[in-house]
Amino acid sequence: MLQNFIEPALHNLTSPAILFFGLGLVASLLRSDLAIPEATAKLLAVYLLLSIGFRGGTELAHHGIDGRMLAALGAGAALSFATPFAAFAVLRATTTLRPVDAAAVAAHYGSISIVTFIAASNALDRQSITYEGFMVGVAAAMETLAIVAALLIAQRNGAGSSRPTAALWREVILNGSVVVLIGALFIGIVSGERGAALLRPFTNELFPGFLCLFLLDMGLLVGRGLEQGRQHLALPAGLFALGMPLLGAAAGGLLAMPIGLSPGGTALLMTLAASASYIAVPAALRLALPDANPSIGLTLSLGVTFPFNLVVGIPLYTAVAAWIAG
Amino acid sequence: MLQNFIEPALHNLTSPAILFFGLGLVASLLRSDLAIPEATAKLLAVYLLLSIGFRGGTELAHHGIDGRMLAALGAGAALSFATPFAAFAVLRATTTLRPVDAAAVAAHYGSISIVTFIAASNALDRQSITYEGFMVGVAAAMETLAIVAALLIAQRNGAGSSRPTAALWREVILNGSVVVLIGALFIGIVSGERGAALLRPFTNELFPGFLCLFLLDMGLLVGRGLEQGRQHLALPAGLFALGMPLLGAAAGGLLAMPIGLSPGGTALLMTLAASASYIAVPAALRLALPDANPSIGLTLSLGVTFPFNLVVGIPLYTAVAAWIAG
Amino acid sequence: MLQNFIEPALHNLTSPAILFFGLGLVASLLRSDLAIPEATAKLLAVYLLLSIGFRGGTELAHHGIDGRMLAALGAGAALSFATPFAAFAVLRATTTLRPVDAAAVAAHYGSISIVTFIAASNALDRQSITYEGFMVGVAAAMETLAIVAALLIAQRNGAGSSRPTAALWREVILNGSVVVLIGALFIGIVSGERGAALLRPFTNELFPGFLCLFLLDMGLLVGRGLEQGRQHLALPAGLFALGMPLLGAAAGGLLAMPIGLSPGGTALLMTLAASASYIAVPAALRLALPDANPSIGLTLSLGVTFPFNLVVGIPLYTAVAAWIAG
Amino acid sequence: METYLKKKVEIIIEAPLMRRIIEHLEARQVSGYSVFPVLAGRGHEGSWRADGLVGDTGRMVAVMCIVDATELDLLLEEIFPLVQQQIGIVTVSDVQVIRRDHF
Amino acid sequence: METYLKKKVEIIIEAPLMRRIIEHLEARQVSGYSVFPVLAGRGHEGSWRADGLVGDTGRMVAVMCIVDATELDLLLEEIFPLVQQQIGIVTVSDVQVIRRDHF
Amino acid sequence: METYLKKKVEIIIEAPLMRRIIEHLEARQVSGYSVFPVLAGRGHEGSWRADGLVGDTGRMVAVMCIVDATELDLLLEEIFPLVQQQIGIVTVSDVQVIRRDHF
Ligand SMILES: Nc1ncnc2c1ncn2[C@@H]1O[C@H](COP(=O)(O)O)[C@@H](O)[C@H]1O
Ligand SMILES: Nc1ncnc2c1ncn2[C@@H]1O[C@H](COP(=O)(O)O)[C@@H](O)[C@H]1O
Ligand SMILES: Nc1ncnc2c1ncn2[C@@H]1O[C@H](COP(=O)(O)O)[C@@H](O)[C@H]1O
Ligand code: NA
Ligand code: NA
Ligand code: NA
Repeated sequence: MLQNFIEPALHNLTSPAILFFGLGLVASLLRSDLAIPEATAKLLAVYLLLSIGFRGGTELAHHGIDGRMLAALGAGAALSFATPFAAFAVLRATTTLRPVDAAAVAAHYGSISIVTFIAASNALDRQSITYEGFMVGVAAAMETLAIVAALLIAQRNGAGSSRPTAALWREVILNGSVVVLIGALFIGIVSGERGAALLRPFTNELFPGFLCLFLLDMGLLVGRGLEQGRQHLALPAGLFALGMPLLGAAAGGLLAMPIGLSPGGTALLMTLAASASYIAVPAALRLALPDANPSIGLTLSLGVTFPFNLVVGIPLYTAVAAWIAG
Repeated sequence: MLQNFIEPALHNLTSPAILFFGLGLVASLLRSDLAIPEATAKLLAVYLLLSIGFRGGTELAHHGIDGRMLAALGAGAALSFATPFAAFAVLRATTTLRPVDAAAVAAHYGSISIVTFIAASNALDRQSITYEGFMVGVAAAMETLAIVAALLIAQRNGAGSSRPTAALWREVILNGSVVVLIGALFIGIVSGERGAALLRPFTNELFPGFLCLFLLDMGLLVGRGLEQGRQHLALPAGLFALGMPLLGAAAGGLLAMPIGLSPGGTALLMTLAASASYIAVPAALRLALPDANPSIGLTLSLGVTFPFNLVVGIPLYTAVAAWIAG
Repeated sequence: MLQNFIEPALHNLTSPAILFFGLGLVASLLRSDLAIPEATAKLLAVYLLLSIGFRGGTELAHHGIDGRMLAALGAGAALSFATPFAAFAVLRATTTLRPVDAAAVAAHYGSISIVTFIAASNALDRQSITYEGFMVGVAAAMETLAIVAALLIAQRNGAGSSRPTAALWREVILNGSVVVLIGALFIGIVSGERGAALLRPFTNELFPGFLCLFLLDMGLLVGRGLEQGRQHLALPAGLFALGMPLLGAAAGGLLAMPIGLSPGGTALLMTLAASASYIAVPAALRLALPDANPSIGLTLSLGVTFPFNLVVGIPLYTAVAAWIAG
Repeated sequence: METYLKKKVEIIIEAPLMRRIIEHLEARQVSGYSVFPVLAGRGHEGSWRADGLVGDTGRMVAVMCIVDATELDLLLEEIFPLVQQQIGIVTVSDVQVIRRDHF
Repeated sequence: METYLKKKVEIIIEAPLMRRIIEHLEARQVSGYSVFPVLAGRGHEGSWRADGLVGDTGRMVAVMCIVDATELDLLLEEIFPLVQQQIGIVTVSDVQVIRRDHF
Repeated sequence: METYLKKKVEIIIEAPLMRRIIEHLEARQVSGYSVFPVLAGRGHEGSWRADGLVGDTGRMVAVMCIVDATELDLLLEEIFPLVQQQIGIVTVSDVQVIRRDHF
């Protein structure tokens, strides 16, 4: 199994997408003035969400829906809801974070990073490992449930300000990235083979290139975040950001086995469980838990967990998944 | 003929482009925070204009210029100039709009929506129906003449402020979108087969994908416009926005027959005549008829006529065109 | 040889990229409101740098590194450092520019225009003329050395304010465009055949299309610059902007011969030597020589030398290179 | 030309809050507001830059609102709870306007 | 450091009008102006947002111009007809500048 | 609601200088600053527009900084040498803030 990890891990390290991530990171740490304009970063994000959703939808239309899909959705939801409780317990036991900050960090880790998911599916594609089309739906299902759990935790610990309102729920659920992802999934299902063929040059052939550009930007952001949030990287918290993904991946793998996911699907569920949000959750928490310090969760999830998953996690989970589901 | 309409109409409804339009519309009406940055929307618009113009030009270079082209240009110009008079008469007879507002709305309907034209040509491409390359030129010719007519109408009815100045004409004629469209058309003609082959991945293969992204944005805009302009959607005006495109399409079809346009070309001329401007004309009218309320014309053309043409109109005009020109 | 120039020159003139440049120029001079948003222009620039760098890297990985590469890098560095001295001498002899302004202009001409390089390599691609992959590295090496020379010149002539600081050097060397270019070159080398195949639709097939969009923007900028800087186009300076590239190209050609560059590589070295910076150098000079009038160098390099190289220079240098290195 | 004294309120606030502030202003029926982009900044909560950002977090916007001096206190008191716990600042200054009835 | 009192004129106006305002300012030979983007807003003519827009309509920009107090009235009187029929607002406030000769 | 008088310094400066100005403000430990985009403008050095630009040259940004009146002079004196040779302007105006301790 170790061999099954080391070779893909090295291969992963020389993939253009990872290298462009590294370029962005280095440029940022060297304080280059390289910058991707905000409008461009948003375009790239919409492109990636649209493509990955649409491709998942056409996959789904092709292979049909089965019981495993419902089971996988349920597993994803359960992971997203349960993880924050585990993360909160670990953080309270090992760090000196205030309850509200621990709850906020926990929400990041219950939710997912869609970019990590995209990088993982890109890595699987490169290794010609197939996966279930519905995994995109699982990703979407895992995005927001963690926030509910975090609010419950904060309230129980006397840290949440007031009861979450209907307005908050709408803002969380109708988050733009969730809408594009799920919308494109449905459109992929409905528009079928003909639609897929029409869009293939856009959604498939360009995908690796746009992913490189996007990861270049992510590298710049990670570098900047590491610099600005370095005071949050002290030992217990820093270790949490490396250990929590492993815990999550283990839970994801355990749930994937009874469902009977393919090795590719298992790797993706592990990746989702291991990943931590740094886009949707932070924005929602500024509305839901304004007292929490936003830079702790962001530094840990974007600065540590994201690059860890990108470089080490994805090949690791893929190797483990091949072993347990192969 | 009904059958020739229903099947393509359903097919049209499940095309990715239309579905992404619907996604944007729904997201906007549900008040999702999904948004396409302005710089991105402009990039997509320039891309679409450049591609459709260039492709028209290479088509034209391939098939050569003939008398039908001049006749079609003349027909387009006549439609663009005459339609505002008809629209103005209808609006004054059926609604309570002030003369200046009726003149402004009339200008929208005399001009064209290039996005509707692009969607129509995309639909024809998907059905492998060919059309004359010069139709892009006809579209360009129809963009601005309607504004002249509207100013004449406003002046005659004592509603135009002052005489349109040379500066105004320059602003109207050298409108960025017209320049890109016509410029790309000429470049397509000049750069010939070799140029076309070089740019094909960009101008042709990516086209359906970028169109999806752009229509997602249009859906968001339409939803926002409907919400903000709902007071203008009362019955007589709302009906006008549905009836006027049918009237326009009929006129377009009648003019296409003697010219001998192909079924595809006829469908496009009908679509152009049926479509209403919501980009170039509103901007020009803010300079030419500042007293007119800008949100009336925009709500009717963008909120009602555009989606109507997209969903119902284009397959309808295509079916009728196949019947009268087939 | 004349024949070898005229045919490609005409061919060049009808290439879509050059025609879109012309479209932008005409639109700008006619004062159309056509504009490419800043975020979009930056995206296009990053795309072009990333693609040309990556492609150079994969070329390099394929053909391996040899002594010619080091020689070419040395030749580029020498050209970049020496050209400002020559340019300064010419400017002081023929124009009335203040020393600080002459030094600033000289820096533009010692450095290079990466867009001109890209247009040249695109033209070579279209003529199926191959060139050394390391030429991208040569371009990068030539970007910043000229600034050093210009600062020395300014100091010697009592025009530089203070000694350049370490901060300045970091800003100059870690300039975003240099980082992307060199970074993508290394990534191209590391990621090899597999990476290249993956990114080909993005980096190669779309390249001519994005170049058209970018040159449309450059045309708009050149038009605007010509209008705003016309007072700097008086005779001696204007002639300098046409003569200096020829001088540079000659020097580049002379250095290319002993190195044994291919005809394509020779054409590129000539083009680099002939081109003048209008992005990186002006920005660095605002920090390094704030007393210099920024619009003189920009008007000459962007307004005169850039279009001259694009339209006349590139086919000329290609023809000469075929003759001396063929 | 005759001008009239008004108060200009400027609120620099985290982008995720923008919609709430705006909904609040609309509910209060203030005569209008304008939202301006901000590129970068620094405050008590550290420094930030907009470029490269994909979502709304980590970015500020500036909401500007011209109101009558008589309305100022009420507006500030209503907005204060919204911005108090959040990252952001509020400033007030004097301006003259040329169309009194417009505000 | 010595500063000098000037007037700051801010004009929030429909984007299609921007060019005319600017041409007007250039013709008057004011010492300078700056144009700022606006993201969203609301006024008498309803609310608007820039994002997603393709053209110039339905969007505002802010033109700012620092002038001497002695020039203010003339400027306002000349600009008033341009903005009167259009969507937009004009405000004036006091500012100090550090380089008197610059304005 | 009680407000406190502060000074608002606005610096419109060439974009390549932005980083230096900011580093300078950070070194001085001012309580904060904000950077705003500018789209176009005109001054002694001619007119410019941001659109279409690829690099930082030929474009301005606006740095805004709210400081205590007691700090103003020092700030201006320190910033003056930075902006003196460059293209740009500096203005100062009065503002009221609602959280005194914040600045
Ligand atoms: N003194 C200041 N001057 C200008 N802008 C400020 C100042 N303090 C804070 N800001 C802006 O308001 C944001 C939030 O401030 P804070 O809540 O102090 O972190 C900062 O990121 C800046 O954009
Ligand atoms: N009271 C106000 N405060 C700030 N901005 C305003 C105000 N009123 C109007 N505006 C801005 O000016 C634009 C035009 O206003 P109006 O002509 O009233 O529709 C609005 O869309 C806002 O961007
Ligand atoms: N009087 C003014 N009012 C507003 N902005 C100005 C003024 N003068 C200069 N500016 C801005 O400051 C920039 C630099 O001015 P200058 O150094 O005079 O060229 C200009 O391009 C404008 O953006
Ligand atoms: Na997770
Ligand atoms: Na029409
Ligand atoms: Na050179």
